[in-house]
Amino acid sequence: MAGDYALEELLIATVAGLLEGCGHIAVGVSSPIPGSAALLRRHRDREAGRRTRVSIIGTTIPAYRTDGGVDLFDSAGQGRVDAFFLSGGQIDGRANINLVGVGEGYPQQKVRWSGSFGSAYLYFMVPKVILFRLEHSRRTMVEAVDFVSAPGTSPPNVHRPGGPYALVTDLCLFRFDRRRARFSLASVHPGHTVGEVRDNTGFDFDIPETVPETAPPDAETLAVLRETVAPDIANPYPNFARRVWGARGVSGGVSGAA
Amino acid sequence: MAGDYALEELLIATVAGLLEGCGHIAVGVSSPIPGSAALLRRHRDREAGRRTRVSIIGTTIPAYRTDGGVDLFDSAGQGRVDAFFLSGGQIDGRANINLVGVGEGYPQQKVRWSGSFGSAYLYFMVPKVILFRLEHSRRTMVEAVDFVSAPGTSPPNVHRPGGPYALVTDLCLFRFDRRRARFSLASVHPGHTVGEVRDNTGFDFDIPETVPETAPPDAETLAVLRETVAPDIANPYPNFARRVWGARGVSGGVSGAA
Amino acid sequence: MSDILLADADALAAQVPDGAKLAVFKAEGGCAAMAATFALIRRGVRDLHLVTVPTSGLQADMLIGAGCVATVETSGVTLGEYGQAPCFGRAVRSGAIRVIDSTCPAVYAGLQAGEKGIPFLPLRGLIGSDIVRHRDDYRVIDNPLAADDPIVALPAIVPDIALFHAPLADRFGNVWIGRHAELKIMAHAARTTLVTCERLHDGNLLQDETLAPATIPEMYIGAVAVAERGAAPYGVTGLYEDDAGRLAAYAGMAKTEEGFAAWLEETVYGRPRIGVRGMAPAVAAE
Amino acid sequence: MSDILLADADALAAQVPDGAKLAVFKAEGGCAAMAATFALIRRGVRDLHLVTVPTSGLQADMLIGAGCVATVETSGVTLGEYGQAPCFGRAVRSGAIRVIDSTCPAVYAGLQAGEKGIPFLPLRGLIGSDIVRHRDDYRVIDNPLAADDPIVALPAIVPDIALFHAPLADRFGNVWIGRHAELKIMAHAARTTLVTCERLHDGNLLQDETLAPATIPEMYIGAVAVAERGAAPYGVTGLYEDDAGRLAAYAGMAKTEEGFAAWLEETVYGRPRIGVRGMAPAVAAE
Repeated sequence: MAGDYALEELLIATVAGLLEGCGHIAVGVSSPIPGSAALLRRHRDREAGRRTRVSIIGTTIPAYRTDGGVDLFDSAGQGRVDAFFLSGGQIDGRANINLVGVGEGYPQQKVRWSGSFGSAYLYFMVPKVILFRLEHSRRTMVEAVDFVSAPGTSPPNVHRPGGPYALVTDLCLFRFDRRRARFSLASVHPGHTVGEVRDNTGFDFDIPETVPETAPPDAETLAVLRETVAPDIANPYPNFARRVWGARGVSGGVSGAA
Repeated sequence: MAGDYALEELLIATVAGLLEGCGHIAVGVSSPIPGSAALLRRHRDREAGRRTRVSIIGTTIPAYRTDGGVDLFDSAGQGRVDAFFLSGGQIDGRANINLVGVGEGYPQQKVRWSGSFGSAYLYFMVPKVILFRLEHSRRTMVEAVDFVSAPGTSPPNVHRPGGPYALVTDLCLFRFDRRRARFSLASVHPGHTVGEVRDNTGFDFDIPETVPETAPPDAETLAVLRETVAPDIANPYPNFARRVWGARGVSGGVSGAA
Repeated sequence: MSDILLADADALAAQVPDGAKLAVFKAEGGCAAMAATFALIRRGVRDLHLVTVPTSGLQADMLIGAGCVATVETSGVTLGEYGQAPCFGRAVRSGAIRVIDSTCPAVYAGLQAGEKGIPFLPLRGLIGSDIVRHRDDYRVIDNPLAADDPIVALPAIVPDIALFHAPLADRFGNVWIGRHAELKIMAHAARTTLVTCERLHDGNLLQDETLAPATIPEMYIGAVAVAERGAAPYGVTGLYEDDAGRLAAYAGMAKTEEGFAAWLEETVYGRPRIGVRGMAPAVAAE
Repeated sequence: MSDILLADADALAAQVPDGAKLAVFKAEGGCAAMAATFALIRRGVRDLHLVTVPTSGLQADMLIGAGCVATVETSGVTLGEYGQAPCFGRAVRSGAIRVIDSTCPAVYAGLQAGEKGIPFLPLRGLIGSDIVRHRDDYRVIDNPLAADDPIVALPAIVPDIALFHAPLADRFGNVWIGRHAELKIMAHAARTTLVTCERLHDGNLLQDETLAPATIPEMYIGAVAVAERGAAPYGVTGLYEDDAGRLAAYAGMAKTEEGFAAWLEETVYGRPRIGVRGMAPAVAAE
């Protein structure tokens, strides 16, 4: 992967940029890159004298925690969660996401995934929802999802303080325009091209005349990631930290479920 | 008061009789006689090999407790509370109760009491609600209450598993017929007469041809009250226990708010 | 992060603006923030919309008597075994305050709706009560899941501020509430929460497996101030008991406006700012 | 009162009748009653209506694979980092079970409606999701307190039985649940609750001021049985960790029906009845 940083580090830095201005960032299960991005954001805000809270479900670190149960959903309902992350087995051009399955004939679809989790609620209530999917292909980025776990947009009379803000993949960063219900290509990661993004995307999206390259993480960012974020994220995600940062990522953290 | 027992002991024994078959009896604040009756009922059931739970709000004794907060109301909503006690500044012949005030022009009535507390809910949800009022007079037993904190009866389409079962005063015991929305005199306490009850009651009620005297507590009951109930009820109600049972009532209990 | 920790109850009371919708907790169990209430009166707060959760005693009665309250939304204001709440009674009779009568489970349900971010919560019971008749914010609706089944829809209660006293807090602003789970609902429903506590816990309450379950995380807390005996003359379970002499004295004195003024003078105005501690012995009962 | 205390997880499982609406708790935090689940499979329970609160993993997947489940109402069944839940996937694809798709906060809200004894609870979000489209028990209604404001009414969920594992219980049947407040909601909503626990507490949990706040009183509990390592192969916070080897082994074996049968044989049937303890070391991972 491009140069002296890992793809994961590029993605973490990119997501951290999207999180600017969020006072409370919540991160769901199985989300090491969003979790790392939230910790990086918190670190930068702290350096700037701002207080940013991060809740990573399923861990006792950092200081503010939620158990991922009723509290998380209620606090989102209260307007106390500013950013959250969702993914989808399928994501379509209107930012509808599908966590249930592929094919006709629901519920007996040919592929069955786990289920919608909290998406059908949090997608409505959290102001800045960032979609995150590492496999960017026509299999995942589809014209229309086979099951709407959570819709990307809603009619104007539906109470919806939140919704999709951006989509981050292994190829690029999209922004989402809620009014037009349409993605726009914001940047392409180093080593990839606009054409590659187009070829691997099953939905239509806007392509500005010039599409910048996603900014690679600078030396200061990489230092923070490797020295500060790595040991923290190793608590919920020891395998991830070990894979991306080697021994450095694990030594400082408390491993396991404790 | 009549013979070798106190009025309170008569009332406790009478109420305990009404509580037969209740698996979980809850008692609100400022209710020493209902509380003692519940403890007597529990004692008798235990002797007979039956398990009866008593929750006295505001105390840590007996073993099962509720804090009188959300739990109490929710458990009543779940159908887990079989008996409860209510009172009223005014009670009328349809078992409507008034805990708010006397006079026209609500809210600026000429007398203002504390408020309705949980009556407007528990009166609907608890199968056996026993009304308890020690002042039996035309001031308290009125033709129609000035404010309905909680209605005695409801139209048939209103979900109402509970309601009034009996009314115990310092003069007598009434039963309540929910279908007819009317009290019937069940017994008159020793030393009092049907005429005295009629003269002191502002509402119409049924008077059977023969009205028995309320059965005085027998020796075994008095022994249980004095040896077993007194020290337990002295925990939430030290002054009451001291007044009725003297030092015996206080020695065994833990006094105060702890 | 310890800017969440204020110097005293007066600094806390300074954070309550005039006109605030202020939720306060019932007296039983010692979570009524009495020291903060004295401070609110000293600061001269005005036009409060007081929500009692679900009832109140001395706390509401004093605030009403001192002219701090425009509206009280309550299931009951009472001094319990010490009798009726005299200032409350006077103010309702004279029309000096607006009273919104409620019932305990409706207060909880309204706060739980606030907690969940939903506009209303349905509740059984209530139908046919004059409470419903006088509340233009309640609606009797048809249960959408059954035929001919009326039920009351209660609007969410979202206080500007929840105020209570707790046995324990930590320097991060986490607050341990013991058995009083309703305080969590209050804190979740309110826009922010102000807390006095008996003492500070060393370390982080959220990292203690036995204390964390009854801890409100600092995310919900606006400020904390230590106030020893901060519930007095009410007691706190396991720490100190109700001061029966003082409560009886209040019930007696507050029966007249002059008596209430004298009570305020000796209890609220006539003390050093941080002098709540030791108040009870200093002023003899009746 | 200690007839509430049963001999073991098998005695507990015997109290779950065929066809019961059974609520089980998510695996995280170690409150999934795995020993009791093995016992349920041994007892051959059938036709369960499984409600996962709000998700499940190995527990639901094994019950489904073993043919114990007619319906599963869930926000997600997954083995998490070990992959998709293979028996769940097979059963849904083949139509062997009925799946009722939900979303986490709707499961909680339904249980909270059950807890409050109300027929429904309104919840924000959800509108436009295919979850709502396929649920004929949901209704999109107009918020009665505002104009042109649709909101989803969710029916109460009232399980016949709530089943979970807890760190601690006492001889009276009181159960300490630590941080997992959702277990209270489950127990309140369900008609009765069956609990396995790691160990018994000496004395009465309700009389311990620090433990009582996270204790479910015995009134809600039908029976308790001690099951050491009763959440394994999941871990319990502070006591033991997830058995990653066993979880990975399951994910591998259960990919085929034959592999799943072999797993059942060695894990559920091939053990002494009270032999859950020490299971993990006895059977090596992949």
